[in-house]
Amino acid sequence: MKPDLSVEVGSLRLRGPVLAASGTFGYGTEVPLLERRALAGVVSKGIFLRPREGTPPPRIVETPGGMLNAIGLQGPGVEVLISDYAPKWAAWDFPVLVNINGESANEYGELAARLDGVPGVAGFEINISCPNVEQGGLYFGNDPRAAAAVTEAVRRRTKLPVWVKLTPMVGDIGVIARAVEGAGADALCAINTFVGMSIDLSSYRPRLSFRTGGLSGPAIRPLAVHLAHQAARAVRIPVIGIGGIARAEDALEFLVAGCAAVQVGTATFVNPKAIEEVHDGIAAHLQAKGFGSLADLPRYLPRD
Amino acid sequence: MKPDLSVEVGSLRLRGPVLAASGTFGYGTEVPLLERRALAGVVSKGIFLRPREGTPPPRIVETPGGMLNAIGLQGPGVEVLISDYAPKWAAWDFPVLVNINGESANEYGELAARLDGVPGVAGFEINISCPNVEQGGLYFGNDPRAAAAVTEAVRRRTKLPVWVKLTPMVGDIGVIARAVEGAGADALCAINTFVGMSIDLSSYRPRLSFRTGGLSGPAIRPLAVHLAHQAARAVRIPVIGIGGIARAEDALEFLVAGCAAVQVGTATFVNPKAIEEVHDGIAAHLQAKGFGSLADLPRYLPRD
Amino acid sequence: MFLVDAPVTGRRQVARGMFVLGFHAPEIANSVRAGQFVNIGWTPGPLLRRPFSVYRAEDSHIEVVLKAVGVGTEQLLAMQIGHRVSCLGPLGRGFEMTGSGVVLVSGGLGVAPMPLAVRDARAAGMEVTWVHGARTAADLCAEADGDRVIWATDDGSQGFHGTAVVAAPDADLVLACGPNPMLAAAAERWPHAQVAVETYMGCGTGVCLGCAVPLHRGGYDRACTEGPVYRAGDVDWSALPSHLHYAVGA
Amino acid sequence: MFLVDAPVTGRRQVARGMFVLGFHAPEIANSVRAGQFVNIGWTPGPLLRRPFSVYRAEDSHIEVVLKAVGVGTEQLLAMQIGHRVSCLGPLGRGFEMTGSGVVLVSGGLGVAPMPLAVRDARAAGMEVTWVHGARTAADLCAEADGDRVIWATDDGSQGFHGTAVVAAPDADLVLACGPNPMLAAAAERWPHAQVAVETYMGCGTGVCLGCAVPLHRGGYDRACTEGPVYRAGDVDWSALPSHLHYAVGA
Ligand SMILES: Cc1cc2nc3c(=O)[nH]c(=O)nc-3n(C[C@H](O)[C@H](O)[C@H](O)COP(=O)(O)OP(=O)(O)OC[C@H]3O[C@@H](n4cnc5c(N)ncnc54)[C@H](O)[C@@H]3O)c2cc1C
Ligand SMILES: Cc1cc2nc3c(=O)[nH]c(=O)nc-3n(C[C@H](O)[C@H](O)[C@H](O)COP(=O)(O)OP(=O)(O)OC[C@H]3O[C@@H](n4cnc5c(N)ncnc54)[C@H](O)[C@@H]3O)c2cc1C
Ligand SMILES: Cc1cc2nc3c(=O)[nH]c(=O)nc-3n(C[C@H](O)[C@H](O)[C@H](O)COP(=O)(O)O)c2cc1C
Ligand SMILES: Cc1cc2nc3c(=O)[nH]c(=O)nc-3n(C[C@H](O)[C@H](O)[C@H](O)COP(=O)(O)O)c2cc1C
Ligand code: FES
Ligand code: FES
Repeated sequence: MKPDLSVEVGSLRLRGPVLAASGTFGYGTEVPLLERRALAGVVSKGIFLRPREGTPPPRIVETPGGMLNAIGLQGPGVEVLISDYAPKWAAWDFPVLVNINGESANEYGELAARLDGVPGVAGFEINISCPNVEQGGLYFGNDPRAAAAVTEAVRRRTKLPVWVKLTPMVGDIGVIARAVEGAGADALCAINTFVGMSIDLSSYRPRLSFRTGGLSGPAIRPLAVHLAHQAARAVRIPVIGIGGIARAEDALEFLVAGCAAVQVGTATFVNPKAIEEVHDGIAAHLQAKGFGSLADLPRYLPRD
Repeated sequence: MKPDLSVEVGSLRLRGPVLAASGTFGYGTEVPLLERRALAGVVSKGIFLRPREGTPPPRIVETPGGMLNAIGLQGPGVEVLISDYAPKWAAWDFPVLVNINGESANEYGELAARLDGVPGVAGFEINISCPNVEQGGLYFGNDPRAAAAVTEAVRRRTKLPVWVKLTPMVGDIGVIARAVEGAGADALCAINTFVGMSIDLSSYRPRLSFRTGGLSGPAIRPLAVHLAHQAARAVRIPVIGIGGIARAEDALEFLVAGCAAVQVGTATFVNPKAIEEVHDGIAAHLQAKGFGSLADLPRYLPRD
Repeated sequence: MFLVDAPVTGRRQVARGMFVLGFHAPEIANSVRAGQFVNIGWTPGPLLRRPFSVYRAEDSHIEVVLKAVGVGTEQLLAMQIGHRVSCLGPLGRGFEMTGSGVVLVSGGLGVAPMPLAVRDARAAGMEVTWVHGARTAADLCAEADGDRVIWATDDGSQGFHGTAVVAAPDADLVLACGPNPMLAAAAERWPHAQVAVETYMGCGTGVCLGCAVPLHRGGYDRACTEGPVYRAGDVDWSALPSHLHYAVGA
Repeated sequence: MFLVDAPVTGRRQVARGMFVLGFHAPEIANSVRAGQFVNIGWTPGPLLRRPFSVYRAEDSHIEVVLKAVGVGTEQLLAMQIGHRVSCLGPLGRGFEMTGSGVVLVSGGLGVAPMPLAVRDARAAGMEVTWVHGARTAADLCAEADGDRVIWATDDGSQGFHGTAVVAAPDADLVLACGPNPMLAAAAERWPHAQVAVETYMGCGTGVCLGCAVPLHRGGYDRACTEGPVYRAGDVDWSALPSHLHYAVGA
């Protein structure tokens, strides 16, 4: 008997617990080798209302067990997303959520309104690691009021699922988690990349043209498990774990730590079949332990 | 001509830029293989006023490119430090700073007062990643007022150099850095470990008995370089870079990013000669580039 | 695109510090075109795969040419016969062969895509001139080939005293590969040349946007998908990092 | 303590899945005592070194015995002859040999320190009884040795039907090694036995305090420095993780 791997994330029923993370799977049309049966859903590359060129190269640097990226949210803007990609998504048998970005709460709201009802758009993942121009270049993600304001602005404009993707660059992730839960988020995604820097010793300047970049990959996994766990302890809505997942065991750590589902990012670059292998490995683990469904997996989630 | 590697950190003149990090070099008496000429100084294992047993095993877990530790600041207490270790330090040709810990600002102050004037104690490194019992289990390190209060409490009780070791688990390290600079710190050490978690899939519980641990090692280096750089941009006092340094190139990244010196931690476990190799490699780099002294190394430290 | 578990089948030296590695990778060998690349990963090894142009493809084997310039290339060159790597490819768009003759211009490790270019050009009935330059005679790849071969060295120790770009004759179709500054020079002389560009890569498959190539028309293309072969005049060379290693010894 | 760049010199199988690896490490071979260990690291490989008891030491060679239980042991067992590792040792305090006879009690991979114990006991003129237990006959290490050898298997497929601890005779000096639960059982029967304990280790040299062994008198000792050999009755076995791999197959 194959174990039942389906999960419910708010009102969204997913056929499995493994999604593709934003920015690591393009618009879902690029990666050809993956067996899509294992894919529970895709979060699209982050999009703004308007097209964005992104940052000059170099945009990535390898680091021990990880990589820094500074892509600068390059993208074609919402209209091209609607005309070129959403129609394809509408034909797929798994949901595509759009990772939305803005420089003000209002921009996030407008983006959600424009995409609401577009066939193929199954929901939103709010990226609050974007520079908050309203508040002078801080991040929405490390101010509970700003994070809540963005969430509300989106919530008001759509009935679709609204997920909020948290940044790890905070003193206490629980505070932000509760703030966006209160503002109407259906689920939390934890976590986005950590800010890092790498210096080139021939030019004595940062290797990335943007100076800093976001660290992803196995290096951050223990930090991500902890933050996802802290978020899950802080709220009642589901938490989707992200950060350094490359194998089923990694995903299971997040699930046991209290996550409802996971996203796989950087591992896809290394292994185009990573999502499939994670999915199948979770099934194998459940089967080996005699669990009939993912719901039977023991969770470690003390609520103290 | 050998380049001049000596540095000044506040009033303390060091014969080189590479120190041993707290908790990774014991009390300086244990590691036999290192050629000590390369050692600019040692920061002792963290100490409290009273002896502490530490946490039950398992205390460490390996992670990709890093390790989690939860030692629980095991130590003999300040009186044994004074009777058993300080006398040895007094005979060495490099300074030993004591990493001090407490559960209240007052405890830190008392510890400094007790150690002030003890031969062999060259200064203090305040560890503000300790649970702040006064404020209900938060950390001193992520509250600028608490961090400043601890710094002041120590500053008032000693004329010896006072370094403050910052935690990375903050929203904005610059705020804490400025707060402790204002409170009289002579230098900042950036950074201590990141909090992480790892789950054991046979017991479905955390692998560490303490549940969470501090992540160190190469995995965190890009994050540490960024945080040390941010701290260096925020203050005028010297910053000592820490986090994932294993080779001279790693140390040079911190130095270029604005640090006056560095500490090597986890790498010592892997390679008992790490400090020596880092020191010699920095010298070789300066020589290859034709720099007569470390002061000639270009720095990347925009103060915008 | 195939994901092949490929054992190392051979290794030979072709210039000072420059080696050719062979791999058993039938699906890739059968489908690769000149200018395309493979992305190679292995465990234990670095996190990211490493991109290499396919140097040759015969029967079920492919070859790549490389020097040890960092952790990844060092580990690859230390591998023994039989050691397995994961080989993803063929990736990217290769050269387009049109016309009756072609001039190949390669600097240093820029030889990499050229043997396949010779093969594809010959299959298209074209006449091939290959101009190969390097720092000194010892750095020239011994395997340059074609109806006509022109050597160039920076120090004049063999052939033309100067760069391959200066040594090359004009032609309708010019294909070039080498350090980015050399390609920038090629772009000046032959805006229509097809050049194989190098960038840092995250995925090699078009999803990460890490491999941005700045274009004169504004914006960026993906070297792994729209490239790595570009019309030389389309690339904004000044905005491309010029220090990448592919170039070493050119 | 020495830091030796040690090439793999040999490999042989001694039980189902259990292998002995040899290394050229003269300084360590000349100074190691029974119960001491080496901490082995290599690149590319995991970050931390891996601790292994020294199994044998002869001339300039040392041997360790292991099974593949994780990334590190898998990589070690996949190494070819000549591959170099970094070997730090000898580390820790070994067994103390006193009296006229000794009983060695080993479960599964707990054979590891015993061949050296036989050597040291014989050098001290002692009579040696070695009781070796494992799950089944196939899991018994073929190289158990001594004036008297007693076999024990959980399934009774060879020798005594039961554990090595139960199969062993009493003696003034008992040295035991195996899974922590087996050592706990040994401690019940022989509080004075000397047992080699396993813990996760950060450094192996006494600086990290990662290898804490809980003691009945309160507090913790460092397995790498005060241990790994302890008086069985001194250890608070209930507070020591019982699932470590060293034990696999016991
Ligand atoms: C399409 C393409 C084809 C290539 N073909 C060849 C070839 O045929 N032969 C050859 O020798 N080299 C080729 N290169 C360059 C080769 O990929 C790099 O030399 C190699 O990645 C260096 O890896 P390393 O670990 O040794 O160096 P490190 O400097 O340790 O690598 C660190 C990181 O930087 C990246 N990197 C370093 N140098 C380069 C570079 N020059 N280009 C792209 N990424 C780099 C690595 O991929 C890695 O992510 C090609 C690059 C590209 C993009
Ligand atoms: C003093 C001492 C002597 C030992 N002697 C032997 C021996 O002779 N033969 C042998 O096969 N094994 C021995 N072990 C156990 C051996 O060190 C582990 O099996 C090995 O570290 C596992 O590494 P891995 O990468 O394969 O496993 P992984 O599980 O992938 O390792 C992950 C981490 O856990 C640690 N770890 C995992 N299992 C153990 C364990 N049982 N004990 C300590 N740390 C562990 C690793 O060192 C590493 O840090 C000894 C351990 C100690 C402390
Ligand atoms: C190249 C790259 C681009 C990314 N782009 C986005 C993005 O557009 N929006 C977003 O919310 N996260 C983005 N991320 C973050 C990932 O979705 C994910 O949160 C992070 O990489 C950690 O997961 P991983 O370790 O599995 O990669 C990006 C990550 C990478 C590596
Ligand atoms: C086992 C261990 C024990 C540590 N103990 C202390 C300590 O007592 N006090 C302290 O301030 N930092 C302590 N640290 C943190 C280190 O000093 C250092 O800040 C951190 O490990 C990052 O550097 P690294 O990556 O070079 O190890 C400890 C780290 C480790 C790994
Ligand atoms: S390398 Fe990822 S898009 Fe080109
Ligand atoms: S392993 Fe570090 S003190 Fe024992």
